[in-house]
Amino acid sequence: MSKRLPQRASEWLKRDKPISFYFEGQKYQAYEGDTISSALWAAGETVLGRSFKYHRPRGVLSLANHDVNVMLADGTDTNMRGDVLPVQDGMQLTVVNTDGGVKNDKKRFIDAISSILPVGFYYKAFHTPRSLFPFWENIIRKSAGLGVVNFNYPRELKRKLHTHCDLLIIGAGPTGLTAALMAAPHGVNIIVVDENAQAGGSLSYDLGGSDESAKRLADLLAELAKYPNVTLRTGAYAAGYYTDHLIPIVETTGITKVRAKAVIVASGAFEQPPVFRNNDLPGVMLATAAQRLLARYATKPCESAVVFAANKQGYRAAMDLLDAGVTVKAIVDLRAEGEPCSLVDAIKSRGVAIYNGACVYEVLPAANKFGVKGAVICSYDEASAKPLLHDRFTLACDGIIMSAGWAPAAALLYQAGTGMRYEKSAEQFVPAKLPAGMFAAGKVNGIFDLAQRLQDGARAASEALTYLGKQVPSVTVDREYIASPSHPYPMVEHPKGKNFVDFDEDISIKDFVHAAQEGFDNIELMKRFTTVGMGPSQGKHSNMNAIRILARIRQLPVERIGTTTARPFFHPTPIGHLAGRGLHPHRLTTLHGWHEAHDAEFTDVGVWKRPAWYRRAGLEKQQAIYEEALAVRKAAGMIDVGTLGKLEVRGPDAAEFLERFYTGSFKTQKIGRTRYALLLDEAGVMVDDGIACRIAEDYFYITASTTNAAAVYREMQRWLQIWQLDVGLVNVTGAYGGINLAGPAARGILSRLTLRPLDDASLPFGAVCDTEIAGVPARLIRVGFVSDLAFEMHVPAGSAQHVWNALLENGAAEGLRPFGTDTQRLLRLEMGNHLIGQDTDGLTQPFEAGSEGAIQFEKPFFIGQRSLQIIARKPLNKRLVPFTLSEGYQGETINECNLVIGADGNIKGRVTSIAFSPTVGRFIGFAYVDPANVAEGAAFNIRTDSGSLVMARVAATPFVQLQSEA
Amino acid sequence: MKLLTCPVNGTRPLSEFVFGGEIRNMPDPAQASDSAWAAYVYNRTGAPGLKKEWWYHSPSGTWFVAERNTLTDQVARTYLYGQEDKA
Amino acid sequence: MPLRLLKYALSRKHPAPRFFRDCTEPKKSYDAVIIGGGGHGLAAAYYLAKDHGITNVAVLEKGYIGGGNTGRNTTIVRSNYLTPEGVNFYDASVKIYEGLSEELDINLFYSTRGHFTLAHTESALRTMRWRAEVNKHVGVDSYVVGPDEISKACPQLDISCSGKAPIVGALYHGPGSIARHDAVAWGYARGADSMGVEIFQNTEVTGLDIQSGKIKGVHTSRGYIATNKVLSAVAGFTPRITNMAGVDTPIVIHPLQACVSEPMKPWLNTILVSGSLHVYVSQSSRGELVMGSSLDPYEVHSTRSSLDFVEGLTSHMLDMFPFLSNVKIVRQWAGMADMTPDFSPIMGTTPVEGFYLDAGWGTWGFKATPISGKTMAATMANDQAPELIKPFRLSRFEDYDLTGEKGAASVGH
Amino acid sequence: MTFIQTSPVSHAQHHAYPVMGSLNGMEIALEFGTPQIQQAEAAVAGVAEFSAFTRFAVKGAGAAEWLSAQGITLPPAANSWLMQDSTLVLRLGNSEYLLEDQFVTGHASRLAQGPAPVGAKLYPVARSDAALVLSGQHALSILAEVCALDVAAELANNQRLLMTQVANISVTLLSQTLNGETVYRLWCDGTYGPYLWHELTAMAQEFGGGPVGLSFYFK
Repeated sequence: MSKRLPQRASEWLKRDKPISFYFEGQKYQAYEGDTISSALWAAGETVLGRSFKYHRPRGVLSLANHDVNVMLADGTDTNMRGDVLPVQDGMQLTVVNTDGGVKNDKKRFIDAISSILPVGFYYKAFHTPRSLFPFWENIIRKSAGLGVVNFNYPRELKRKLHTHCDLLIIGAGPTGLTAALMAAPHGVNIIVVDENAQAGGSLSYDLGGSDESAKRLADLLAELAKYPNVTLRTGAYAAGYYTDHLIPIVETTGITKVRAKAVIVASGAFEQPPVFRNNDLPGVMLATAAQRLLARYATKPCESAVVFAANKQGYRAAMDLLDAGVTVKAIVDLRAEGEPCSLVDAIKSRGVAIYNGACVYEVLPAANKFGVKGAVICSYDEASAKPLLHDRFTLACDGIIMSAGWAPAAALLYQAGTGMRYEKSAEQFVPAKLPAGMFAAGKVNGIFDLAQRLQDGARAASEALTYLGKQVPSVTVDREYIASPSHPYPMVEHPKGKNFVDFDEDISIKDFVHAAQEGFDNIELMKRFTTVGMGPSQGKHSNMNAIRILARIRQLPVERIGTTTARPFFHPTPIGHLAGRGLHPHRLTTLHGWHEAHDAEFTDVGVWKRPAWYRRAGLEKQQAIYEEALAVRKAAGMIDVGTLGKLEVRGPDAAEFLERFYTGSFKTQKIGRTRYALLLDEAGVMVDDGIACRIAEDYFYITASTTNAAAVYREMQRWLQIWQLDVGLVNVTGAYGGINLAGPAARGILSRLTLRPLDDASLPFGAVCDTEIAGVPARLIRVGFVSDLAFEMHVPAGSAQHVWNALLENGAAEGLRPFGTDTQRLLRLEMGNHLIGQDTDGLTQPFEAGSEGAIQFEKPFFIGQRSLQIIARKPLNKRLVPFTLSEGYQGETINECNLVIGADGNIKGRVTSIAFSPTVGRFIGFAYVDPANVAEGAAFNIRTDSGSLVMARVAATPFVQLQSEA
Repeated sequence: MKLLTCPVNGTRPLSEFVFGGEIRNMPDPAQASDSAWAAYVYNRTGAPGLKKEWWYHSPSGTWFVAERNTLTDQVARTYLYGQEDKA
Repeated sequence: MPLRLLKYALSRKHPAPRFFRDCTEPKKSYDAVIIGGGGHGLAAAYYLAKDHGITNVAVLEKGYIGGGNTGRNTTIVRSNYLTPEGVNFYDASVKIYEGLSEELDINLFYSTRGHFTLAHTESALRTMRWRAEVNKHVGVDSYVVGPDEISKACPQLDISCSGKAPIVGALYHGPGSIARHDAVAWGYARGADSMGVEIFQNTEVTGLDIQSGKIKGVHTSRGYIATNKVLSAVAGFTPRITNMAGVDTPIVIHPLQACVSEPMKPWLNTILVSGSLHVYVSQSSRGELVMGSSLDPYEVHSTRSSLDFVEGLTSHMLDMFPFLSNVKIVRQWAGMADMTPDFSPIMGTTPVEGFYLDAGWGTWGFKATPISGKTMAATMANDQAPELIKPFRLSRFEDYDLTGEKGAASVGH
Repeated sequence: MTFIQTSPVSHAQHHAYPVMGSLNGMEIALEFGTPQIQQAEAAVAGVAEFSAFTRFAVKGAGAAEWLSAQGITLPPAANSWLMQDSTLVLRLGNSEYLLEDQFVTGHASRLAQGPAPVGAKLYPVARSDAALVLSGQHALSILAEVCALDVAAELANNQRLLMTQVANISVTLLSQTLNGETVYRLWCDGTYGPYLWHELTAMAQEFGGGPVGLSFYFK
């Protein structure tokens, strides 16, 4: 039966835009502006979902984004919240987590056996015998969870924007709008956000039988529209509070990260359900939900209602029900005193009976628990919180409208570090000590009377403006309550239970009692044991009642119980929104395009992309690498080393600086020569290495490894601050390209591109000079990392391509080929050079790596020196050695990280590098071994993947025979 | 995200900075005992409180000192190393 | 329906008796005092009573039991570490965990899922191989697998990670499990309590009474307690306690954050970790995705959440699982990780006689809960650390003899 | 010079088949479409590359004195800039200076071609910037996505510059008037250039804008 009312002034529906959709296979009509739940309710549907644990039928509870029992799937998406999601034309909706549909859910039997599933039952069963747990676990996992994830759901791009404002106001209800209006004339930049589709908050639904709210809202919005410095964003929720007033605002389209100078939280309060048997049946709903249905969606909550109230809101809702033509059978007021406000007479005059000091003892379910058929009413003793059954009677009705109190929507205040106190006169937690720049107003501040809320909004605006440095008069608010907006203990016990506190998790009063009796009588323990507040609504309708129950159990005041910690997010927030674009920065050398065009296989080296090797038609990876390596050994090869760190150290104290920073000696270094530069940390661990080129007396040019360059430069800067030497540091890593040309033909090729003599006398190993190559100003370094004859050229990054091309052209005849990092690894291994990061790890010190030669112990100071002095006196645990496998080894492949096993069966070390060298004709590598066994020719055992032992022998380096020039 | 004020570039989100740890005074390597030196290398003032720390503003390459309470995460002041008096 | 549950339900004895007594009045003295009512402290109390017959023990908890990192971790249990010392230690923990539900008679939902540490580069894969070799040596089930085997175990995973960081392999660790973290603390609390251990919640230690280098007692918010043995098992609060003892340590506190999604039907059956993408994820028995990332980059003694953490994590989650765009994050939280320079714990005796340290648990404390309890109980009972935890002694730093779990973490190119 | 330099960004531009041309010895994208298309895209959201302009940079406590001696007018405050003749003079932090000639000639070319700077606490800085221009009505929206700062407010004093992060990389950012329009100039390390170009143009294209050639600004 349709519950849709004729058009109402307050409604959000677009009557001229009818739409249709499907729910559980049935077709329904709705209007644009409906939510899924409002459309179904208007169509007379009551069973909108099933509860998570007991599979009880559920309908509308709050219509405020915590009706988490109404979760839907549309074939693409799942866990869609019916109470707030706009219904769209053509939607095909089904309810999640049912077995056989929402009406015929086969799992509904669980409700009948709920008594054998007491709180925490799963801790007490299924674990013995151990072997059966996987069986039970499988069943438990399948029955848990809500919707089924769609593995084909498209990856959505949601933009995340930063924005900044002077004042962010959260909540566009009467309080927030008033605050905005008060602040607007003072020239501050204001953003107002509200999660609802339209602004107004309670003004948009809490009519209380008059059109005053609507008029006030229209006035406020009209006034506010005059200020260009105010932005009002609806359909936008504040998802959390983060340090220094960073608040992400979530909308369908994306996230706006607002950095505000001041924040007014006017987020209102969540209405809390009174707790009584069957308070979860479809047709039992919060007063504000009924009002939302009536005002926004022109839909009757029911035809014939019993209002179960303990505050004024119930009476206001009764007025709205009456105005909409709903029969109000009675108002059942938990309070012996009843309601003091003037609405009482108006309601009585319309023939509604009011029972004070009474309760709804239980709700009588309609067939299949699909709705309500009546309410059992009896007297209630407020002091003992006991129903008095002697005078009970039944009223037939199809709806229970309940209103017993509130919990502040204070999540963001808590997250910001607000100290809260329990305001007894309002029976509510309210802010006591707010962090700088945070302000709270309205219901969240414990103020409910509309006139007082408006005042409170003005007060918060005045305080925020003062905080922002504006001169404004202060505003005071009288916090007065004719009656408390919240009841201190709106619970009605029932021997048969099913008086629900947490609708997400189907937790009723007895569960709390049992949990407390088992020792979980601290609010946090109780939460964890009962799972109260851990469901998708995160306790929005349950935490406050749980606290009240625990306080009663422990006979403590509510404030002694405290609250559980509020954490982001205020509402569950989609991963796609939070992820945004997902930026992954990477660096490329200017040769990258060439590498791509020549079939390079790239590898990530830190933030860089580097060619690992180049594909060649008909060649497997390993073969391609061998060919690249053989080219270097037999003719020439070249590699893009533009990614190397390039650091300039200049000034009168440059050599002194390097002596302290690196392990070697640099004061004696000659201009035009290079030296090995090894960097340790203060614990003596090897961090990085490179070469230091002395360009002038006061000018060194240093290379650092690709991955460590930024960190090495940063450390140089920091130590320079401490040492205060007369040095200037320049990081030119990106400014220069780098090319390493290696192999016997290298000199010949290069000599055709430069006038600089390249012979051993003019440019010996370890020499550096500035010259021109192919017309490009270049720094030329004679290096030996991958080959005994190699030239490293550093040229302006924009010219690297020109030099690369020139080398290729000139070297084509000799067989010059490019090679990548995989080949470079093999080549340096053949040369007997270890690699920091590959042959060392995060704790390797130079004695283990055999790098003592790079250390000038006699210097007055270098980083790590004092630690090395200590380490030097300790026995060495392992030592890196070069090794070979026997000639013609054909056995199982030895892999890097295979272990070196001693005669005692213990681990002595591991293989850090191994490769078959086509030049040497056997397997060569580096391994950590027992330091007592490092002499050339000493044998040790390596254990293969399959567990067999293979003998290796310590070898001399370089592995390759140094070759004369081709 | 937390904001931090670089003495040269102004107030920026934390993502622009690299944390350099507590500023610790190095004992004289020539004088310090092995255990005193090891304590300098490894031990830290782990308890919460106001500490002087190294922070680095990446886009400009600026090291500076922040006096920060590690319990409340409140920064009392920032200044360039050696310019404490001018802060 | 298991018989046990029926019996339990029908016994009408439920609710069951209290898990542990509500102690509020400490005695004047105890044979041992344990600071910290998390999993570690409670396990130590349990094993002190069970293995060593020392039952005159007080556990002092500043808040509520299991309220620290025990209740804030992502519940992963594994032993695929890098050093033989680490693998041995965590393997002993896994072995106790496997029978712990039965021993403590509480269902810990100890769920063995298999654990993949994903490698996106060849160099990362080398570290996986290193760990696999050491694990095999010690007898722990770990081996390197290729992308096909990962896909077989988790067909929903985009092996290319949206083209941004293709997975080249993984370290597979069969025993990798998840468990219901709170229940571990509750189970140990009940076990310890039943043997006479007294657990004091809302009881803060305000000072240590140390005379002539020996511990004599502790000052608490419930008065002075005399004792000759004090264990500090307070994870993120360790520096505050060691400060009271005048014991210097390398421990620095960094927050470690995590978050959880809405529940959904089970689809992720394995535990996945990607070091490069800073993601670890599993699906709980409730159906939520439980996700964590790397440590916060600077020291803070706070459990605040940050937005950049969840932004980074979700971005990488989408790279791995592009279909999760509209799955929602319900809650984020944080713990305070007590980090050490070598990523190994600090366990055993200290320069103060009778003051024992169980600390440096960084991001790996939950998985060690049973074995740390057992070995620290032995340390307290014998005033000497058992062999298993000697590699984790505090003095290793002074000795430059680190136990390098960090070796794996910082291997670059 | 007898060779053509590669722009650091060129790798990210090839797929759009721009009309290339040479400026100051560097090959640079001149046009990504007809003048009408360029005009329209630049007005909505345009990304252009100015890397080919000559730059000259020095740093150190002695830099200011030396530059003054070379006739350069220095921005008085840290992190600010000025235009001297047709050369942008940027003061990066306290004691680092970057000069960029707008188009072909200017003080940067003059100093670059002169003798290397010599002096106490004076250090030349070799640079290879990717220099980009972001224009159009959505430029600030794009910056709002990639930069955490309130760019419009921070650059309200239009002689200020920002050393900050854009799309998670370090950049120098300022706003300038070109062809009568306010545009945002970005300089980043050239090796990040292809990445930044790719991300910014992708965002511009979402608004209906796109890459814009140099000739749009210098006809």
